[in-house]
Amino acid sequence: MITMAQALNAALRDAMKDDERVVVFGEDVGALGGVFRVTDGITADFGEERCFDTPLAESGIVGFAVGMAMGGFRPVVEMQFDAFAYPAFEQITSHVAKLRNRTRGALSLPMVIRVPYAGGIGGVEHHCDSSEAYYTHTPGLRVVTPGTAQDAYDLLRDAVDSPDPVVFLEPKCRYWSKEDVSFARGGAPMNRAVVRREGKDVTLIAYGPMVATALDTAEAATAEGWDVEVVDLRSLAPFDDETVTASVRRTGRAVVVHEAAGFGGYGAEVVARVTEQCFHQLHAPVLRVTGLDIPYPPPKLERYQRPDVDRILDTITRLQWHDEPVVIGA
Amino acid sequence: MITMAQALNAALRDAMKDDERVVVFGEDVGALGGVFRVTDGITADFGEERCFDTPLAESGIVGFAVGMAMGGFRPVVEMQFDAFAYPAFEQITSHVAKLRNRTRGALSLPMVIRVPYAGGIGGVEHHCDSSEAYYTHTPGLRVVTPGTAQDAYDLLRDAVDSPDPVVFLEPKCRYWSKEDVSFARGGAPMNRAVVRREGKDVTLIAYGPMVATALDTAEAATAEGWDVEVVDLRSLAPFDDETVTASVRRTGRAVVVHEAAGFGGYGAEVVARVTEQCFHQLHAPVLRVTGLDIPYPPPKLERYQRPDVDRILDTITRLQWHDEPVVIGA
Amino acid sequence: MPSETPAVLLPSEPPVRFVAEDGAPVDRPAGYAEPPVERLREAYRLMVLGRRFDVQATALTKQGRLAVYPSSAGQEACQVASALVLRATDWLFPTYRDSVALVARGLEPGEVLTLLRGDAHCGYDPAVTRVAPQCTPLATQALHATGLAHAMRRRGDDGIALALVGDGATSEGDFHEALNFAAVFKAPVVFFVQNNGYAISVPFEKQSAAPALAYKGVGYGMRSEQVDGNDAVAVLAVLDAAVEHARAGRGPVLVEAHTYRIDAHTNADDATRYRDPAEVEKWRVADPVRRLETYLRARNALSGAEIERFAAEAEAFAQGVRDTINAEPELDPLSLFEHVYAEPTRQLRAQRAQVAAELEAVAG
Amino acid sequence: MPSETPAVLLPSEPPVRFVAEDGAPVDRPAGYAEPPVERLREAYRLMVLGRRFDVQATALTKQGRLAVYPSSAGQEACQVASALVLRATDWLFPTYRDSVALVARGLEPGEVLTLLRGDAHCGYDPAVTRVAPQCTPLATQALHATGLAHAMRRRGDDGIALALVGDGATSEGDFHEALNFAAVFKAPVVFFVQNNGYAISVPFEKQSAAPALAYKGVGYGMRSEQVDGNDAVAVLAVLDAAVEHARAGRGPVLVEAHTYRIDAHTNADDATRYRDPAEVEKWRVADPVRRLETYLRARNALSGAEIERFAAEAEAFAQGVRDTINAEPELDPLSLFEHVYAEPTRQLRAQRAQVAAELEAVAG
Ligand SMILES: Cc1ncc(C[n+]2csc(CCOP(=O)(O)OP(=O)(O)O)c2C)c(N)n1
Ligand SMILES: Cc1ncc(C[n+]2csc(CCOP(=O)(O)OP(=O)(O)O)c2C)c(N)n1
Ligand SMILES: [Mg+2]
Ligand SMILES: [Mg+2]
Repeated sequence: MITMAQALNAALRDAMKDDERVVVFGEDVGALGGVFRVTDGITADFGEERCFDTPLAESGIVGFAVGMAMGGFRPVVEMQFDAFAYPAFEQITSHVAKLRNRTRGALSLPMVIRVPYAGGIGGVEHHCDSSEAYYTHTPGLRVVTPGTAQDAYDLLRDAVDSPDPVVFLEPKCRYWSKEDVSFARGGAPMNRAVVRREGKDVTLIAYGPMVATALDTAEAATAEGWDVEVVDLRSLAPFDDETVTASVRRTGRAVVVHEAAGFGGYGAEVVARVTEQCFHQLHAPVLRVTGLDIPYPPPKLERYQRPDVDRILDTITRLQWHDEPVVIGA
Repeated sequence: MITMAQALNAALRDAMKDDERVVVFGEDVGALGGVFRVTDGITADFGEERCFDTPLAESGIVGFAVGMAMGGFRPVVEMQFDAFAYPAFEQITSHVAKLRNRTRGALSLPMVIRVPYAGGIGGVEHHCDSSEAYYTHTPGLRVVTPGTAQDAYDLLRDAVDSPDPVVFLEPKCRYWSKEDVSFARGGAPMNRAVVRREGKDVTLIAYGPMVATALDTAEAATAEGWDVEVVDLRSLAPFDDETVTASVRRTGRAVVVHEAAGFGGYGAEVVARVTEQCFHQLHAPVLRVTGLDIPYPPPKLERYQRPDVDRILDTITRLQWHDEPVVIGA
Repeated sequence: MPSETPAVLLPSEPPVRFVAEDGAPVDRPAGYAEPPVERLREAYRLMVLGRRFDVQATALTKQGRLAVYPSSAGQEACQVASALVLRATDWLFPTYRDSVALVARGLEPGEVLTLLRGDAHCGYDPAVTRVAPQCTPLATQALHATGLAHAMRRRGDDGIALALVGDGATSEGDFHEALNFAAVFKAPVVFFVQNNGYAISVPFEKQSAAPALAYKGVGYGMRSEQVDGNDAVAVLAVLDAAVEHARAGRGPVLVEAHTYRIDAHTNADDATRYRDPAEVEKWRVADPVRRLETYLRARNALSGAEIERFAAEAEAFAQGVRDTINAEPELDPLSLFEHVYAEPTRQLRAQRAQVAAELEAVAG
Repeated sequence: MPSETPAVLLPSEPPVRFVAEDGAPVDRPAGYAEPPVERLREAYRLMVLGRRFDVQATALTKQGRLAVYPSSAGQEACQVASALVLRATDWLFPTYRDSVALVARGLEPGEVLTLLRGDAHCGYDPAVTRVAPQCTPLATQALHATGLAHAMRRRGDDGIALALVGDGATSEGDFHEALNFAAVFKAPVVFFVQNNGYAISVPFEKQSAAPALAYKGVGYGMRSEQVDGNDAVAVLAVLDAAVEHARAGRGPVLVEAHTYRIDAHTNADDATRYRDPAEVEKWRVADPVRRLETYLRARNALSGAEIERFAAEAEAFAQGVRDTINAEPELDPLSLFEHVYAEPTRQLRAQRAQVAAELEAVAG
C-alpha cells in the first residue's frame, strides 16, 4: 500500500529511468522533495541535472520548460499550488497550448505541468483553488486528474509519454490516501473515463478529489435503495463522451460533482454535452453538485464548500423519481 | 450615429467628468488614444494625470490599479488585446476578485478592466481570443459585454460606477458599427439581459460580438417560417436567470451562440442553467453554436471559426421540430 | 532622461552596518545618521515583544490553534524597523512572514492572526490601520504598494508605502513590474527586501546570481541600498533615509537587508531536509536582539532592570495572545456570502439560503 | 557566491561605437576588436537587402497582400548583426519586428511572411532553421531562449541562443524572469534589446527611468553592454563578444542597442499622433546603412560598382518576394484541425467532419 504522493513519485522515477530526456524542476522540488514530497529523494537519486530547484517564478518555470522541450527534453514541472500557477497563465495559454499548431507540428511540446489543486487540507487562502476550468477551455492542452493512487501512477506515466502538453491536476486531499498500486501500466488509456462502480439508477460523474466522495455516496445510497453508478472522468480534456453517455443512457439520470465553483465550472460542460447527446434518454435534468460561487473558504469553513455525501444524496433525491417537475434556483 | 468605439469614448469622458476619481491608464491610451482609439483625445482634454500611458506590463497595470483603487481612485484600465491580458491573470484572479472578501468589505475595488476581445477583424495570432470563460468562472468579478453601441455606453458607465470590479469585454468586430446613442442612461441595469427581438418559436441566446449575428439569423429565419427571439445577455456574470428562463419557457427551445471555443465555454453554463431550470418546458436539448475547439484561426480562415447565420439556422433545424430524437457528436 | 547618474543609484559595498555581530560599534557609514537612542530603545522593546509573540504563535500551531505560522525569528530588526519608520498615515504592505512588523505597528495580535487561525479575512481593517492584508501570492503586493503610493502622491498626501518582499519573491515578474512602475511614476514607495537566505528550501545562490539584490535598483533608475539586516541600528538608519527620500518626492528606493530565517519556513516545514543546522547556529551568533541589547548596554542606554521589564511586558503580551486565540469564536458560514460582492448577487443569495437550510436541518 | 564583481558587469558608458554618425571612425573601445572587413561588407550587403525587403513588405500591406507588417527600417544594423553573429547550429528567437534578421539568416522570404499574410503558422520549420516562430506575446520568448540554451548546454552542444527583445518588452515580468533564470543556470543565451525608442506610441522615457536598459544586467549578476545600434561595426563587435562569452560557458549577456524605429509601429499605426516628424528626420541622419557605406567607402572596402550590384541584387530579391506573395496559395480550412494535438482528438475529428460537410454543401 502506498500513498498517492508515493505513486506519483514512483511514476516520475520510472519515467526518468525509461527516458533520459525526462527532467523534473520547479520550486522546492530538489532537496526538499516538494512541499508535498512528490519529488522526495529524486534529486539525491538522479542528480541535480535531472531534478532541480528553480528560481521562484512560475511563468519562468513554464517558459523555461517550453525552451527545454524545444531543445529535446521532456520537462515535468511543478507548480507549488493551484493559485500559484496563475502567473504562468500566459505561457500556458499562448505558448504551451499553441506551439505545435503555430509550427504545423514542426515543434512539439511533450511537457507536463503538475498542479496540486483543490482543497480539503485545511489550507489558507490561495492554496485551495480548483482551477481546472481555466485549462480545459484552452484547445491544445490535455488536462487529466487522478482520483486514485493507481491512476496517479498510470496517468502520470502516460502524461510524460504524451507528445502533447498535459496539465496534470493532483487532488491534494488524496495525496495521503493509501492503496495497492501496480506499476505494470495496465490501466485505461489517458483519454478514457472509467466506470468505478456499476449501478443502474443514476450516474454520478466525478473526478479528482471527488471520486472518493462519489463512491462513498454510492455506498450510502444503497440504504435509500438507489443503485448508483460512478464514472471517474480521469481525462477532463478531451472528454470521453463514449463512456459517459453510455452510462447515462443506461441509467437515465446523472449528477455531476466537482469541488470547483459551479458557475462556469467544468461541470457545466459535462451537463451540456450529456444533455445534447442523451436528451431523450434523460428522465430529469442533469444536475450539478459543486462548490459555492465564492472564493474558497478558510480552513474552519471549508466543509461548507465541498460537495459531500449529504449534498449529493439530496441532489439525487431531486432527480424527479416521481415525475414532478422541480424548479431550481429560479 | 456614432460607433461603438466612440460610445465607449463618450462613456469614459462622461464618467471622468462626473467623478474626479476616475482615471484611465494602460498601454498606448494616452497620445495615441489606444490602438482602437477608444481613449482618443482623452489625455488632451483631461490631462496626463487623468489618462496616461504606463510601462508595458499587464500584471503591472492591473496591480497598480488595485493599489490606486485602495487609495481612493476608480481606475479604468485597458488591456490592449484579449491574449495580452493573460499576464495579469494572477492579479485579476487572486487579488481583484478577492480583495473585498479578504477584508470583510473594508476595502473595495471599484475598477474596470477593459478587454477588447474576440475576432472578426482579420487579426493575427493572439489578437482574437474570446477569453470570457476565464473570467466568468471567478467569483468576485463582474463580467459584462456590450453587443450594441448604446450598451457600450450604458454598460461602461454602470461598470465605472460599480463598487465591484468589472471585466468589461469589448467585441472588437463591433467597434466600428454605427448607431444612434443616447447618453441619458435609461437602459437596463448592468446585471440584466434584454430581449432584443421577440419571437415565439425559439430563443437565441447571444452576447457581445454575436448579438448582431443572432439578430441577422432571426431575420433570415422568418423566411423559413421561424419566429426567433433574441436575448442579449449583456452581463455574463452574474447571469440573469430570470430574463433568460422566462424566454425559454415561452419558446421551449433555445440555442446559445458564442464565438469562443465550445468546450468548457461560457455557453456550457448557459445550457446547464437553462436545462436545470426549464427541463420540462424544453422540446429539445439546448444546443450551442460556438467556435471550434482550436486556436483562433488566421485571417484567411477565420470565417470557419465564427458562428454565422447558416450555422445557427442549421442548428435551429436540429431542434427536433418533428419530434425525432437526434444524436449529436456521438 | 534619467535624473541621476548610475553611480548614485548603486548600493553601498559592503552593506551598511553600525553595530558588529558582537555588539560593538563599527565605523559610521557616510550618509547615514545614527538614529536617536530613544528610538533604539523603543526598537529593542518591540523586538523583544515581537520575538515573544513569534514564539507564542509557533506554539499555538502545535496546539492546533493556528492553521499555520511563518516565523520571523531572526528577522526582528527588519520587522520592527518596518513599523517604526512609518507614520500612522503611511501604508505597510506585508507578506505572510511579517506578523511581527504588524504587531510592532500596534495591531491587535488577535487580528494579526485571524487569517492564520482559519478565518476568511485578514482580521484588521486595512483602511484604518493602513496595513494591507498580509500577502501570499509572492511579489503581487509590491504593485499594490506602488499604485497606492502613486495615489497618495496624486492626492497631495505626503504618505509613503513600504512594501515588504522576500528574497525569493524578487524572482517573480511582479517584483520587476512594480519597481519599474514605481521608478517611472516616481511613486513614494520603499521596497524593502528581507533577504533571509531562503525561499522555503531554496538557498539564495539558486535564487539569484546577483552580487546582491540591491544591485537591481540601478536597472530601474532607482536608488538602492543594502544593509546588515540583523543590525537594528543600521536598518533603522537606512530605512529612515529611504522613507525620507520617497516622502520628499525624490522617487522610490530599493533596500535589501541581509538577514536569516532562523526557524523553518513555517511550522509545517522541515528545514533539516535542506540546510545544515551548523549554518543556523552560525546565524544565531548574529542574533539581532542580543546585538542591539549589547550595543545599548555598552552605551548605558539600557539597564538590567529595563531588560527584565521588557521581557515581562512581552510575557504578558504573549499571555494575551494565548487568551485571545484560545477563546475561539464561532465562525458563521453564512458570512461567506457577504463580501464576495458589495451586494450578494441573486445567485449567492440562493446559495446562502441553501446553506442556511442545511444548517437548520442539522440544528433542528 | 557571485563570481564577478559588480563593476565588471556594468555596461560601457557611453555606448560602444566604432563609427560616428557621419561615417568617420571613432576611438576604438577597449575590449572590442573591429570585425574583419569581409564581414562588414557582408553586413552591408545584407542591410541593403534587408532594407529593400522591408520596403517591399510594407508595400504589400498597402496592396492587401499582407495582413500587417511591422517594419524594421532604421534597425538594419541590429537585424543583420543578429543573423551574422550566429552559427547555423545556434538558435534565434525573434519578435514580429525582426523579419529582416530572418531574411539575413537566409530564410525564404515567403516563409518569413507566411504568418503576416494570414496563415496559421510561422512558415518555416524552426527545428531546421533554428529560428523560433516570430513571437508576439512580448518577452515570453526570452524564457524559451533561456530554456533552449540550457538544453543545448545540458546536451553538450556548444550552441547558443540569441533572444531579440524590444525596449517596451523589457517591462514585462517574463523579461525579468528570463534574465534571472539565465544567470542562475548560466545558460548560453544573449539577450539583445533593440531599444528603438518606442513601444508603439510610448516613448522610452515613459517605459523606464533607467540610465539605460543595459544597467539591468548587474541586478542579475549578468554581464551587460550598450552599443550604438545604428553602427553596424559596433553592433557586430559587441554581439560577437557576447556570443563568444556565452558559448564559452561564461554565462549569459545582456546587450542593449540604442536605435530608432523609422517607420510607424506597423502599417496600421499612425505615428504622427505621438511623435514629431522632426525627431524622425534627426534619426534619418544616423541611418545605419549609409553610415556603414560611408565608412567602408572611405576605407576603400566598397566600390561604387559593388554598391550598385548589391542594390540590383536587392531589387531582384524584392521582385522574388512580390512574386511569391502574389502567388497566393489556397489555404485548406481542414488543416486547422491537424496540429492542435499530435493526433486530432475524437472531438476535433467530429468538428472537422462538420466543416468538411459545410464545404461540400457549398461546393456541391
Ligand atoms: C506566486 C507564488 N508562488 C509560490 C508561492 C509558494 N510559496 C510561499 S512562500 C514561498 C517562498 C518565499 O520565499 P521568500 O520570498 O524568500 O520569502 P520568505 O518566506 O523567505 O520570507 C513560496 C515558494 C506563493 N506563495 N506565491
Ligand atoms: C504581452 C503583450 N502585451 C501587449 C502586446 C501588444 N503590443 C504589440 S507590440 C507592442 C509594443 C512593443 O514595443 P517594443 O517591445 O519596444 O518593441 P518594438 O515594437 O518597438 O520593436 C505592444 C504593446 C503584446 N504583443 N504582448
Ligand atoms: Mg526568503
Ligand atoms: Mg521599441
